[in-house]
Amino acid sequence: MAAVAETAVDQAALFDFLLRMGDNCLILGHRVSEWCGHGPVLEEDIALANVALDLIGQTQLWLGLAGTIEGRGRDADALAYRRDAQGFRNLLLTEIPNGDFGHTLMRQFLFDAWHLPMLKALEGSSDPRLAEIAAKAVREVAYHLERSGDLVIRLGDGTEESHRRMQTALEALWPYTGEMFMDDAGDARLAGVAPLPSSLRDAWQATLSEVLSEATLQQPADGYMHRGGKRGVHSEHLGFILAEMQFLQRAYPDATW
Amino acid sequence: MAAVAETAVDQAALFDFLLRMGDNCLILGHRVSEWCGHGPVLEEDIALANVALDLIGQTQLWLGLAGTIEGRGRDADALAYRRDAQGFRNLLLTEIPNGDFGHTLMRQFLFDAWHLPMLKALEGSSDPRLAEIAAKAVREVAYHLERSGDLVIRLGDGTEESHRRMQTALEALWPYTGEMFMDDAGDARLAGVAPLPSSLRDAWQATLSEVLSEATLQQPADGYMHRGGKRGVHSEHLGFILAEMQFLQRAYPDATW
Amino acid sequence: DPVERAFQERVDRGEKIEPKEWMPEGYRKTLIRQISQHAHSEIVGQLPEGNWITRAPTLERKAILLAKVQDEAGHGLYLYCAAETLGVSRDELYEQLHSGKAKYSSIFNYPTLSWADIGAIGWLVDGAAIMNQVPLQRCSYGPYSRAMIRICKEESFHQRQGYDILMKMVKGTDAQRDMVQDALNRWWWPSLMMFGPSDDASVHSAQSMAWKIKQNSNDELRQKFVDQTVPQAEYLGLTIPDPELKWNAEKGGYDFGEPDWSEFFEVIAGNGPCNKERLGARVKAWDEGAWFRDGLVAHAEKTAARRRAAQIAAE
Amino acid sequence: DPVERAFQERVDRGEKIEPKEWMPEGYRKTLIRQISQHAHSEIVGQLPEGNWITRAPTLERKAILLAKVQDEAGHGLYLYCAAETLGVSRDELYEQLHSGKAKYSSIFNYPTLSWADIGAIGWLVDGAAIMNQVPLQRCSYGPYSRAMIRICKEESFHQRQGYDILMKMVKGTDAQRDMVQDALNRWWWPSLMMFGPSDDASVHSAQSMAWKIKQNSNDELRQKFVDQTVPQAEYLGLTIPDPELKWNAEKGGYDFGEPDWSEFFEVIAGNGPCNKERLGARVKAWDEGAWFRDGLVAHAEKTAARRRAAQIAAE
Repeated sequence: MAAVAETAVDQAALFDFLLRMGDNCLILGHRVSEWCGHGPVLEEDIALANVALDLIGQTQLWLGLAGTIEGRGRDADALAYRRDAQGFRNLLLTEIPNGDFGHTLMRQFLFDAWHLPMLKALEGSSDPRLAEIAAKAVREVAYHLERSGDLVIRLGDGTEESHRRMQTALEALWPYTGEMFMDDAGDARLAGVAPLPSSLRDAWQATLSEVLSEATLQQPADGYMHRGGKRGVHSEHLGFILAEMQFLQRAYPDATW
Repeated sequence: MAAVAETAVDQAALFDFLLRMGDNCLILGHRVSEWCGHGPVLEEDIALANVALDLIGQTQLWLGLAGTIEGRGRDADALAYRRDAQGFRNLLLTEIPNGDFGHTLMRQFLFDAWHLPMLKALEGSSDPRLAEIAAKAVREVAYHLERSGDLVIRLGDGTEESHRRMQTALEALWPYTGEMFMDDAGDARLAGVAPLPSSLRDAWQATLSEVLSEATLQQPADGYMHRGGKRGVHSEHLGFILAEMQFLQRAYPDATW
Repeated sequence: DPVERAFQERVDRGEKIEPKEWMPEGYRKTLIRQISQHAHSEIVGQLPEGNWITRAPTLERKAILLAKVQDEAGHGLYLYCAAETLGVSRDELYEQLHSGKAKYSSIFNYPTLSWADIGAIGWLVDGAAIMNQVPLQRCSYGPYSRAMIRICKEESFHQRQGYDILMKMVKGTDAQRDMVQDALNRWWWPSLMMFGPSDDASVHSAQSMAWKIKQNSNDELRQKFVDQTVPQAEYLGLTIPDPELKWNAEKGGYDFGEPDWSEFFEVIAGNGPCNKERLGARVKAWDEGAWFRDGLVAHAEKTAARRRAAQIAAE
Repeated sequence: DPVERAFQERVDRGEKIEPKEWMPEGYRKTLIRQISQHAHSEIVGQLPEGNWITRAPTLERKAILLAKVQDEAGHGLYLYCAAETLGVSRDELYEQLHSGKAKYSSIFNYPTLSWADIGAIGWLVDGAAIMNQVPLQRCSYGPYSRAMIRICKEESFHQRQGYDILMKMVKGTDAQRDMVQDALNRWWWPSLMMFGPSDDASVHSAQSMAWKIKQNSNDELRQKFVDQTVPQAEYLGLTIPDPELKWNAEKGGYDFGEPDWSEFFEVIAGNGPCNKERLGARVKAWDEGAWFRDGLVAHAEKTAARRRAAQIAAE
């Protein structure tokens, strides 16, 4: 059965898709983990560590499967720690610096609102390996979205300052949202295995409309949208993330940890 | 002649001393170079790049000689790019984050005021290789000190705010100055080759007294002094500096650049 | 005073004192000081380990470290809640931390300089903490006792994880073994100092023992820690950085050297390698988070007001 | 207008116009716009390359890159001085940059993503800049002409250094060669766009040519650049990312594809990968440096006042 599935879909496209899923989790998890011990209240320190932890766990699953599909003996760690920036496939949104806590929360919300419908769609993947990972991750991510959406509402409809900060964050991040819904040739080759990115937009927009309206925040007009992360053309930030993240594996190539 | 010099002094102590000299230049040069394009006026961008450039040039000389003394085939690049934090011997002062521009200037001044008498003493080293490097570096560093001292004066005796910032920087950095003058067993084994660190304090204090008084700044009382850099016990900052600095050499060990 | 005597008798019988019950003012104050100091230690303790989360060498190690730091924040939360039962608010406790009035464990003023430090903290620092905390599970104050039971369970898990990091490293390359020995060299003495100075020098000990807030002397616990840890170090193939360390068959324990108490008191006085960074990071987090906390409060008030208005309209 | 005619005749004769001499208002304005835009480009141009200084792969490369970025700041300085001779202050020019009113070369809104980009910028971006700037050495305005002579000398040095970086990399590992090809893929089209749109589309060209502020058409320069660069790419073993590129023996030059001008106008309009970062970094540097500049001014005033007071006392 697995053999049938494997010949039926484009393995290179599948590998690429799995890197996209895994790298999103890894890089966003990295950014979120930078808050550890520096959050505005203890409960947030705990909640953010929890989100980061879920994302790193999901990274292990997606990149693990990617390595299996690739079939060149690379495991999740090899993929996480031994690729340079050009090999990463995460959305630019996930690598943006944290900014203030509102910026971090808004980024999380915009991502979660995409991540959840993506995983829901993947639960129905024709490839049971993807469906299984999605089924595990979807429960965690539903909670992430519940939490980030709730905080966006409370801070958007909080004080004047918290409103201003959330609106500013939304506007700064908006040009990074378009990439989530751009289809490319690889996506087209994964029919049945993974949803077309463009097909997730309605669900995303519905979440946004509901949350932003309750948050009294204004959704920005669509304009220029950054792109590139999904095909390995990143911002200048990713190189610095990787230099830090990969230091030990790079500096001690013969070590086991 | 060189052979005589080499047997006369403790080679391990000499190697260590050369690392200290070279690592100070490398790490401070790194910090200073972080300002490139971000200075408060164009003239400062130019001046800081110039200081960084001098320091990197001096790094090449000191670490190059260190590699020769060590005799294990490591050149300056191998020493700069393939040692982990524990192997670095720079003063903690040089690895402190830049802070605001006043902080960077004050750190530079406190270092320059030590660096110049150190190099002047080394000009008279019994080892002609050290004397030669010192003779080259001393001219550059005399200019560094002239410049940093002048700016400390002008900003100390500038506006209330510039005065406050410079005084704050001086107080924050003060606990990192003591390490410059601490003698250890290695220093004692280099009599004639290099000065005892403690012997440089008077010259340093004389420069400080002159500059700080003209700058209307208050020299802090001596209190607790951080230490460790000279024997490889650093602050948490150095690891991050190295992860960034060494990325390419670590990630592409077979490459030449 | 008969009330105080009755209180002491309850303690002596091993009864738990609960929040709303009468207690001597000194008992309350001592507990608040001790619990909040412990809570602050958990919070500040996130920082040295958090310093390596982004650099953890594998995804698995990263996840374990994240979970550990998260647990520490959780411990902070239990402990602040326990302290709150004694009539002090979390904000007051923070204020004391941020102003420097309240202390936290000095061990967290040392830097984490290599990945081996993450192992060493789990093994030695959590190990010493457990040694201190296990008897506190039997503390006379109920909420504190219960918090400690929960915390100890997690801490011993952390300790095993730390030891596992080092185990893996000493089985690795020479460079890794050097890192581990270097970490032990730096963390050994600060860990011994975690038990506090010799009891002769400790002011509060006798009364705390009587109140069962403290159950063992500092020196007893330190001895126990050394006796437990030395064989573990040997198993790892490491050398304890103490030339005076040797087995004393007569007492059935190790003799060991005296920590440098002048360093201990320096660090307590604010003069440790990272005191300024640690406290600075916490104050910065708090100050920069003010708008966030204010926003949540404002939203809660708005929501409540709207609910009231809707009720009035409905009536 | 006879004065204007006399001016044009001087320009036609190849005389240099100097700061205090009469010039048409349009000439002055065009020059200010062009020179300041060039100056701003040098300043903003520090950022993409500066991004790799701390990560340069050898000490020698680090030193070369530092020197290069320093040169760029120096070029900015010459050019601001040249602009100032036309009666505009540096602060005014900064204000225009920071408010978004003045432009800088769009090429600097692209990110530097690998070390090969540092080579590619030297080779392609400096190469294109030189192509633009060499004729400007003969510009009719004296101070600008002299600044360009100085700048061109340094730029061609930078170009060689950039090419040298790539040369070393293509002789290296496969990964290095891939990096170089990837850099060429990303920088090729933006470099071609550095010459601006086809002259038909350019408003100011004809008048600027008459005034000898501009000497060649955009398309001429672009052709020259392609003809110079393609053999260099071949020598490096690289593929130019343009399927339409081919040698045209008849015209003695290459035919090549049309750049995506919609991207060009997008980036000019602020929608490039790094527009916000670049301008943001400059504005931040300026704003956070206010206290520094104010401090120096205050000190200068104090010193002058003291000198006056000392003179009065002496009299």
